[in-house]
Amino acid sequence: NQSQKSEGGENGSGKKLVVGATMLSMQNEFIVNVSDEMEAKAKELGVELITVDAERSALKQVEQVESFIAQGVDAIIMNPCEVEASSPAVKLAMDANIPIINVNSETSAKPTAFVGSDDTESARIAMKYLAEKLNGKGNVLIMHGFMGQAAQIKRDNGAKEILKANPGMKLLAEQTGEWDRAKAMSLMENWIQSYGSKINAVFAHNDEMGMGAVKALEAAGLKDKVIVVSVDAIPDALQSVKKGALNATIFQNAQEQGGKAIETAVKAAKKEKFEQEVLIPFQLVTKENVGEYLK
Amino acid sequence: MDKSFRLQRFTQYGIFLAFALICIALALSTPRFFTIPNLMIIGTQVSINALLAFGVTFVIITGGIDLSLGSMVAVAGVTAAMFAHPDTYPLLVPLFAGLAAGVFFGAFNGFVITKSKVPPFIVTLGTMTIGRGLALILSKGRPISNLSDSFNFIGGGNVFGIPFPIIILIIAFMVCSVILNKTVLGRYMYAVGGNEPAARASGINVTNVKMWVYTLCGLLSAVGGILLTSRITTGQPNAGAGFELDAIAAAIIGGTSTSGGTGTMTGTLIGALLIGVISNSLDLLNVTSYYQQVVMGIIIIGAVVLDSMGKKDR
Amino acid sequence: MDKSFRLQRFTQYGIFLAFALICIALALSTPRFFTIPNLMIIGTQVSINALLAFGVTFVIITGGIDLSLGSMVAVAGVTAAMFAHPDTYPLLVPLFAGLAAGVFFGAFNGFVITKSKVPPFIVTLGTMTIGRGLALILSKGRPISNLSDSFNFIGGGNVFGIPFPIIILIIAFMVCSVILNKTVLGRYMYAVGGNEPAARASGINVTNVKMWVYTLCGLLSAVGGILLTSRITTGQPNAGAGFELDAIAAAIIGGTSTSGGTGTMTGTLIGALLIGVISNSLDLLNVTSYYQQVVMGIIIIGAVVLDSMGKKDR
Amino acid sequence: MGTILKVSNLSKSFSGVKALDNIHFELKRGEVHALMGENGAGKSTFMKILIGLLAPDSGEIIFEGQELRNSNVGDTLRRGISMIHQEILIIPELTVAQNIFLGREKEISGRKRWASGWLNDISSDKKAANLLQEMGVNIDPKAKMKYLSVAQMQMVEIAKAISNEAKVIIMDEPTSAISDKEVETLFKIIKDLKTKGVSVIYISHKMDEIFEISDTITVLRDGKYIATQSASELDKQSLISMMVGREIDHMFPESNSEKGELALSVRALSKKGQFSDINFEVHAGEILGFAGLMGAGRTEIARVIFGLDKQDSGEIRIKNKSVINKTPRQAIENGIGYVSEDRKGLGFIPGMSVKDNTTLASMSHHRKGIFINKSGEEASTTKMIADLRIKTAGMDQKVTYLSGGNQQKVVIGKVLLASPEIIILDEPTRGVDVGAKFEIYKLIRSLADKGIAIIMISSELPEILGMSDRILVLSKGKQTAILTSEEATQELIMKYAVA
Ligand SMILES: Nc1ncnc2c1ncn2[C@@H]1O[C@H](COP(=O)(O)OP(=O)(O)OP(=O)(O)O)[C@@H](O)[C@H]1O
Ligand SMILES: Nc1ncnc2c1ncn2[C@@H]1O[C@H](COP(=O)(O)OP(=O)(O)OP(=O)(O)O)[C@@H](O)[C@H]1O
Ligand SMILES: [Mg+2]
Ligand SMILES: [Mg+2]
Repeated sequence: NQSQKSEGGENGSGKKLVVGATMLSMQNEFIVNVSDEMEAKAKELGVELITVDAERSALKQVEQVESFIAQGVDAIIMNPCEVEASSPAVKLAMDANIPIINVNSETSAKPTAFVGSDDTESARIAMKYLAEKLNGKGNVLIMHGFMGQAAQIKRDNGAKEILKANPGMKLLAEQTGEWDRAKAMSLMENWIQSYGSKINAVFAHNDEMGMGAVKALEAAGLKDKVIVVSVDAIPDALQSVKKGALNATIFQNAQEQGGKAIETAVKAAKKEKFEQEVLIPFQLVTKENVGEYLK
Repeated sequence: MDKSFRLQRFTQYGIFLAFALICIALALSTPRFFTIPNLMIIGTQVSINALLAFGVTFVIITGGIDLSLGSMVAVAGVTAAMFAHPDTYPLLVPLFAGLAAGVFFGAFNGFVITKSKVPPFIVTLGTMTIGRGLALILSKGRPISNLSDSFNFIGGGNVFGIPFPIIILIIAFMVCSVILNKTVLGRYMYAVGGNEPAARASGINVTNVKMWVYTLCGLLSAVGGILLTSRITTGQPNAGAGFELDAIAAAIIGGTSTSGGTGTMTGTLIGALLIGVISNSLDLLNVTSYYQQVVMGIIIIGAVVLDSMGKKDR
Repeated sequence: MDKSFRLQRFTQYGIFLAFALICIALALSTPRFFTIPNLMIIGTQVSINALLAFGVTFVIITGGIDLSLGSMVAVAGVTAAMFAHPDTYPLLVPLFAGLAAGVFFGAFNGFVITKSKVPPFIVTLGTMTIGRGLALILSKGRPISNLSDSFNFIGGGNVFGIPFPIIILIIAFMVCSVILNKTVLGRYMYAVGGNEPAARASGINVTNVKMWVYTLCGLLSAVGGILLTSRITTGQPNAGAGFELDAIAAAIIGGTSTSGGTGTMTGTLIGALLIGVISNSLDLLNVTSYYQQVVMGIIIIGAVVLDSMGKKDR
Repeated sequence: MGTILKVSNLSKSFSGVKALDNIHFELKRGEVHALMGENGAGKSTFMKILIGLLAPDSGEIIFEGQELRNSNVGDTLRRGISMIHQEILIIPELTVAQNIFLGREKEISGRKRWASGWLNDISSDKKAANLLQEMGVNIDPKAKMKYLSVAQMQMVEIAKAISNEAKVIIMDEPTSAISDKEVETLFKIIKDLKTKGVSVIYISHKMDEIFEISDTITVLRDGKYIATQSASELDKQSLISMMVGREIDHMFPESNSEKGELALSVRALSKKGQFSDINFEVHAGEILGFAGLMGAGRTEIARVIFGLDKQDSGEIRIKNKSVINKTPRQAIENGIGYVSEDRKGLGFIPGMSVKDNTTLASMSHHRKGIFINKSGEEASTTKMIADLRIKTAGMDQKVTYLSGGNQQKVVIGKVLLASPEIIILDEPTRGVDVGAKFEIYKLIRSLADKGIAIIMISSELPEILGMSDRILVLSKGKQTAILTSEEATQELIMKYAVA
């Protein structure tokens, strides 16, 4: 429904290209950012973008892809909910000869192209940062995302890998905060009751929970003694890093992921040449370099 | 007396009318709606919710409630997946294991509800949490993947061009309708929900009936769980979260009263279809996801308002 | 006849007994449980759920249900946050805006429920979805942060060493108890839930009473939403998801019957404390998260079983 | 005549309170055995034990020479005991035929054993139709139960009990909701059963019925066995004194009231399908009786006046001022009080206390702003308990735990506290024992003496005749006569009632 036109946005017959995108969750700030970037890029290229929300359900995601196929979209972008469970969607699209681009995270089935980064890596960076700060020795708490979800599992794998490599670092306790700031805050409060000054560091699977942990630690007057790191680099977290409350966050480039995803989708739809794997690295954000990330 | 018959008929058809109106509106607003492939997709998408809704219809007719549906889906799905790796067991083993898990879980619900005086809401809220924990424990918190092709056929395959889930849905609908309308057990469900003391005074074994409905509900949830697992080719410990509300909604939209004693499988099926059609078409119409939720809520309330207008003079 | 008095008293104290037993068991198993700071933390953590539970207790006593609590929390929280940036409006503005949002939402529930014949379950399921969508639309799907210190004091501050949320909780508890026990409105709530036709025939304006309870429920949810927003210093559009089940569970554990006509605020408070204490202590005892869920479910069912044993021969 | 059922030393208590204390009872084949006693004497409890709904604490029940022990309802039904329960126990959403054969689908399906789980509604509809026709009742077996009137429901319950081909049929107040015509039908059925050797245990608070139908009478008082005597050896007075433990001579109190000003007048009141062209007036201090057969439309008129239903046409005037009561609230404000025939459904809130129920309709007199005036409320309740002689452990007792008569008094108390000038009493003594009936009559009379205008709807002709100053007779929704108490007789009323 945009009047704006560019040769990039039309397929052979002169009709506007239609791209369907199914996103993990439009209630997650990072994903909303990616989606906004996709929207902007699509507008720029004159493509019609249909964005739907899978609400963290792989089943719903598969169904949405089925729906896209039935509608005959020219390309599909999927921000997978799950590694395995979202894979049938990839197969369906491939069988229907519609290019499918995974953005942000992977599926076990190989799509037409992948744009994003490896979640395991984000946890590795975070835990390495902690190990460095603690000189390889100290008591760590881990706040998990929603148990059983791909991001939780991968971040857990990455974190455990680094813990194993640093025998001096002891895992005091781990528990889920279900990606939620309020739940994480309560969890941290309870942990403070249990472990008090024994706590040296906290790794939270996302910034929301990281912020919750920071709040609880501040309230208990322990923030100076505990290092907190989390993943996503949402604006709130960046502000917090700037203030020196949150020690570090891991930046994922939403802009690049979103933009590249659309570009790749358009190229694939028009059967032009495209990169099959666009890896966008994670970056550690600390007080030193936070200025580069703040808009 | 014939007044009452007219009423009955209208209340049955009210939601059907609402459903038909919505379908017509959709067909007019997007040409993609009324296409065979899209209808097949809707049927497939509706199947799991409909199966759970059938199960919970039995339960609600007896005056109970089951919030553990979603967790039963996960437990049954994970259990089935554990036995569904290629070249391990024949297909019947994972199917049987999944169904058995659901039956066991449902029977446990029934047992606690009939033996204690704890309201079904609390019991099944408790088992909902327990079940979710069990699914995570069984799967060690990780999806169970690498399932055999034959297992994956259940959710992904076609027979004569009709997706297998739709076939299961139709069979389940017929079986559940027959149970409800043609068997003594079905009659007793209405009796227990309509007036439990009266049912007891007629010599009906109320405990038995309740055991049956919760077990049936577990069985149907397990079928849903297996279908889901096979459809996403993975046993997900967190699958099915929140399914209970959709299933209960389908039943109530279809005319099952939460106070028990009324309800039909046809109504529930239409309720499930209504929900499925709305969510499908909101995607088709490219309604922004936040507005989708608003529209979804309005349409559901609207459909039931439309339905209940016919009941005004009761 | 005094038999019935004994019964009544026991049913009131049954859950209290169960609660006391659990507390004793916890105090014995971990010395950290019975410390002032930990009790303060439990109080703070319980406060939001308790507020919602108070609200839904009113609703359930009249025989209704409200599933939209969690969404009202989000809508009120986001609305308040929008006006709570530092150096913009005085503190009263965000508070008023948040509360107004809750009141309006609750009144809307009441309006639809009393004007249509749609069951409260469906209406509030619909508004639950609508509310979630609204919260996302208002906040554009992003948390609203950078709130003023005075606003953040509500959820994070202390007065004489007592966390402010606990003070709000106590005030709300007293006000709600008074409404239920000492006012005409409270009496009418029990009457409407106990026997609606008889209440109507006694000259009670049933519509009015229902409007009141859903509005009160909206108001209390809004207080909860403001508290939550202030505690986490952000207006979260996805805040409060699933809160409705916890709140309803607290009310039912505390002896409110879903069929209406019974319930007390004290019972609900104990129900909320029970849930809060269990989840606090499972963390303290460092129970693995999968098992936490299983244990939580078992304890809740167990507590209510214990409670209901006293009611056996009724 | 041999003994079919023998009960000895039967006791039952609820949470420590004895409801039945060492009961003895013997039932002969083919006899109609009346069980008498005040409200709360333990009659229903006894019967529920016989049918297997309640378990006794101790005692022995011998049925056809075999002990009934740990039996459940299903068992007893199959052995040949069936029961019409005091409270109507029907499944509203099922049809008449489905209700009649509920619990016995397998027996009547006529299918082979392996297929007995399948329903056979065609056969049960046919059987139900035959049964109802034999009884001479005109009810459609395919109609949903919830659309029936209470009387019709009661007839279905009777049909259900006799269709079991039982050897013993327990009837716990089967006539409380039906009028004389149906009672006649029931008695014909009972006499028929007797000739087939079936025994009937009959419970009722209507004295005339007892003497008409029963052979033997057993009396219980406060859960204790008092006596068993042949009906022919007893008269009404001695039976009453056995039940109540004292004498009651003049059942209906004398009228002392003067006819006062016009309180309520109704002109050409009509409601489609229910009643049409109703005209009457009631004066302060007057009791106007409404007589008629079941379904004559008396309750419907009351509901319209009280604002529970809407009229189609006609006018209602209170003190010569035209009013339209859209809701009961308005009716109460206009000075009307209504004691419904449906005590459980419209009368009281079971889970609330005596106090809360009594003051429920008059909160406007018992409030200080938004708060309840606790002391005022307690004072009013205390007064009502004393004035109406409500037997209760205290004002905080839940109304569910009161006996039927006392529940009725609570409802009357509630209506009185709203200080009405016009009171409509619909079947005010339904299910109430003789002692309490007597007190309610006195109460009604004293209200009239105080200048309240009263409309009394009743299906018990003696009550109508004994209490009313004038009697309005209805037939099929039409007003057929207004008789003065002098000219009215049972025969005359019946003549107009069937007109
Ligand atoms: N389920 C119960 N729990 C507690 N008390 C009960 C229960 N059922 C009956 N009672 C008590 O037992 C006593 C006997 O009651 P029952 O119903 O047998 O009396 P009844 O003779 O049938 O009276 P009515 O003529 O009013 O029907 C009463 O005091 C009653 O309150
Ligand atoms: N719920 C109902 N649904 C349909 N018809 C009804 C209902 N209740 C009553 N009726 C019908 O309305 C008519 C009037 O009944 P109503 O109860 O007013 O009679 P009545 O004279 O008050 O008799 P009684 O009070 O002795 O039962 C009857 O034909 C009855 O069958
Ligand atoms: Mg009785
Ligand atoms: Mg009547």
